[in-house]
Amino acid sequence: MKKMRPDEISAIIKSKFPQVTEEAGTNYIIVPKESILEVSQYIKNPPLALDNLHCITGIDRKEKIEVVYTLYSIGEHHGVTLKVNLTLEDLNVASVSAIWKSANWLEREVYDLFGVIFSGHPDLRRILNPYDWQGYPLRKNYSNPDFIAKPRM
Amino acid sequence: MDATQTKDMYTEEFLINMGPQHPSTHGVLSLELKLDGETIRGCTPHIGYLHRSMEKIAENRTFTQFIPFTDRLDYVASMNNNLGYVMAVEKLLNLEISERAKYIRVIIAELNRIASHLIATGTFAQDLGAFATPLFYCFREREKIVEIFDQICGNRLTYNYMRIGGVMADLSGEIIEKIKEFIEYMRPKIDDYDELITYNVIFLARSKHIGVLSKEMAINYSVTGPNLRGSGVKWDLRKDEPYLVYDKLEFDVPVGENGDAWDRYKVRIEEMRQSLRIIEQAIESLPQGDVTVKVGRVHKPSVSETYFRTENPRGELGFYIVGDGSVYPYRLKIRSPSFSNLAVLPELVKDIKVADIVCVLGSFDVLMGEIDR
Amino acid sequence: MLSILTIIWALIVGIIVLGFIAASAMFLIWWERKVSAHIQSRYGPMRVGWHGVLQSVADAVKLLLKENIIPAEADKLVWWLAPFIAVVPPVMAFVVLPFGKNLIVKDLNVGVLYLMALSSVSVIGIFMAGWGSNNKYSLIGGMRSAAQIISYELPLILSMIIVAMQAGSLSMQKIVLAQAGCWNIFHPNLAIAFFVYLTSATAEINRVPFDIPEAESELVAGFHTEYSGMKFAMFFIGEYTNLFIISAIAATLFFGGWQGPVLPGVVWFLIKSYGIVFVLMWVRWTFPRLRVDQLMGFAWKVLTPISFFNLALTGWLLIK
Amino acid sequence: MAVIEKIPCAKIIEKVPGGGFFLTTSESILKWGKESSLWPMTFGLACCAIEMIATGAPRFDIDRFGAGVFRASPRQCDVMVVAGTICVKMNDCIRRLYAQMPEPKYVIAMGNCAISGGIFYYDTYSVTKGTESLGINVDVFIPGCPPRPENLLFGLMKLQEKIRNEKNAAR
Repeated sequence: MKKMRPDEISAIIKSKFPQVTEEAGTNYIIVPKESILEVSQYIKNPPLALDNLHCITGIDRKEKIEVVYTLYSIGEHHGVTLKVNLTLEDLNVASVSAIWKSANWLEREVYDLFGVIFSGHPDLRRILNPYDWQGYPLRKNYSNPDFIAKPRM
Repeated sequence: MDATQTKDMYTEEFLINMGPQHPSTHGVLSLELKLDGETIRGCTPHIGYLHRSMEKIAENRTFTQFIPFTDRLDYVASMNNNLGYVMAVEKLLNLEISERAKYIRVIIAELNRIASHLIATGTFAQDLGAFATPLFYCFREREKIVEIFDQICGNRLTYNYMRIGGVMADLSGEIIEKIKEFIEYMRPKIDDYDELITYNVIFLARSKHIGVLSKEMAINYSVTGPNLRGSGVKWDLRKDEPYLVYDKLEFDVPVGENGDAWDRYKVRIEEMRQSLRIIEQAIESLPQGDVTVKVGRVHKPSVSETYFRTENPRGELGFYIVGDGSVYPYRLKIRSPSFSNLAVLPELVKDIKVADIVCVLGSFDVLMGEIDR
Repeated sequence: MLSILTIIWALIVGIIVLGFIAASAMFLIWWERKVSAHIQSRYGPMRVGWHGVLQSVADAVKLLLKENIIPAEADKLVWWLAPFIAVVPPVMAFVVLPFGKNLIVKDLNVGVLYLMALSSVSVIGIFMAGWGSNNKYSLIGGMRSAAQIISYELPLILSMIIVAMQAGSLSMQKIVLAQAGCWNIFHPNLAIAFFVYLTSATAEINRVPFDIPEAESELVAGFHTEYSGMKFAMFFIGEYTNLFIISAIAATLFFGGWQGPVLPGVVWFLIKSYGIVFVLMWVRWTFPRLRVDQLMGFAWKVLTPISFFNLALTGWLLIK
Repeated sequence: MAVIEKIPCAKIIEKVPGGGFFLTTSESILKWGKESSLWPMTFGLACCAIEMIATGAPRFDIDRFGAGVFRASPRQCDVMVVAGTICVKMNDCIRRLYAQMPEPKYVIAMGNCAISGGIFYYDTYSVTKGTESLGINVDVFIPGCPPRPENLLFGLMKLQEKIRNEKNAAR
């Protein structure tokens, strides 16, 4: 089977879900946070068969937090990247851990480091930091008394 | 509490904490086990005891300054971590490196893969109770590789050898001779392991049909590397999405049949053989030329994002790098293979004996350094 | 007058035996470390004395100095008694070991039976240690040990009975003398009995591949997790004395005891015993460990039927 | 705890002619035992743990110095080799392990991370700045990231030296 290019994949997704957009200059697909579950459900199954949720990343863009889902297909050898933008006021997004089991720990990690709340997650606790940790360390405005910044040249 | 209760006697499950200091948790993993006698009824892993906040550090280091930190992620396969990181940065910078550097990277990465699999083999046998002997044999062989690395870059464990735009130093003729000697030395040793460990009756009894990970579950949990191949999925980034010069080299991708602990172990043993083949071919076709391309000390990528993954000994190591036009990465996410590999553990250890959880964990070959980052 | 002499004689014998036990245990610990080191292509202890012969002495001195921690939640009496109960039975077993023609503390006419009885006692010590420590790992270790030793008792005793049947006596000296012409190991049925004996005896003293009670990679240190200092050393001494005892019994029952040409009997006896000890060490540093259910299955499904069959075979051969 | 306190009736023996000689001899024997049998704890935190195993492995063989008996239970150890980065989540665990060890006990801080936080000193929110900041007294510091096995052996010898020169009141 011919390997699909990212733009072909995003074309398929866009034709199915009109609400998704493409980030300018890249092939990253921006999904509104309400429709992450149905998009996930669709792309997990053939024809796209993206059965491998490789990585979930949070990015603190100061005014918003991006959650990036990196997906690959073992059988079809192609991949796609989804993005969900969350405003700081409402950091809720549906959990995809029922669709891909690997999301369980990956989402816990994003919750731990960024404070994004994945609703519907079976066990949303901190994972890397102690359970009683305060704050979300990878936010850009995070501060901690023990934190010693390296002097920059 | 689901316990069997009669009128005067009752039994109850008890909790036992395995770790963070326990001889077979491979570092500082903590497992909370719910036991019914010897049988495990539930298992909750607690991680983060080695969380050094690498991703926060990365935001305050230049791209070159972060290379030493990648050494300390998966510290038994530092070269492969270096490789994954510098290749991700090169992809971000659209940098093409010289042909010789590519071959050298392949040779070094494969040597380190053997070193890493040796530790995996040794600790697995140790976990099954073959006290120290297989582990020390594996360390004896690993010492040869470490010696070569020591000669190349001056350190035994944290190499910092791969650089953005090439490698730190060229391989001299003497080192290439040493690597060739090592290949000759290593081949019969792997056969020795087959005799000592792989086909040992007790070893087979202990590891066959234990912790069976089905194909579907492996993919769904995003298990990668030898653990995925042990479940029978023929997926190896070096073959399926070749980087460097892997597409020019000939090697097989060993796969397991049942997805049990023994299969995962066996895949590693076979991969060592394949790695030796790769190194041999790479040395034969090593071209002449520079090992670094001229790049500045600081790198300023444009505002862009990239995700790049390489095949590490433990699975697929991915780096998600966001550049904001400055010399520091805006965000650097490390997708470590062991993290996803460990997540599947609670599924596999239900209703098996205490002794088997050690076996399953050992066969997954997780490393806390890259799980906690 | 006679009775005083007897008491003095008994004391001298006791001191000699105890001295031998201490020396033997220390030697075995050092030897095990050297054997394991050489198997693993290392040197092992090198710095104290010639090739580290004094290593066990140094360890003993150090363990004497160590603080003796009693866990707050421990069952104090049980916890205290356990190491003694673990160490006394192997010491008592020396009574019936025939070191030479006349070199035996007391040739009991029920020698074999006495040994069988003693081998069941040490499990109580281990189980007490596991229970008294009030530590979950220790408890699992103690439970495993109890289950294991009770299971392996049966094949062990059956294989010893076969020897007694062959010799027509339970006395250790008579068994040795019965092997004057041909060592027991050269009879096919007794050779089977020997392998059953050695396997079950290895399980009795908790050595690899049957070391599940202390299984380091699973239970940290098993039943002696909470023990420190001299109490821990006592378990160690008990373990290594046991190792010598089972080898010595094997040498007596199957390899003709102290009999052998040229050299004096005691030398032959020690050569044979330490030879078997070496084999056990070799096994220990080569094999992985069995799982608890496999271990029990092996005892009940393989060793016990073989022993019963062997028993019947021996009986048939004797009355034929 | 002074070694000499362990000898029964030390005060009386000292007064007997030749008793002083006896005491010093037995004290040096006890010290010899202590220094030649330092059992480390099986306790690896991070990268340095691999080098610690390598020190036990054939090429370097820490067992030559009598320190090759890696015990997993803290009750049976003499020396805690803190091999690796100490993270905040691990603090209590390390304190507890140290407390569980019986006296006399020693601590070797292996590697920069165990000394001061090392490479993870700056820009991190979850790394403890060294073993001493946990309130554990360290006997030997071995710098390096990670220290080579030879360094660990040297550190062990330094510890032996320290035990040899121990004044009675020191410990």
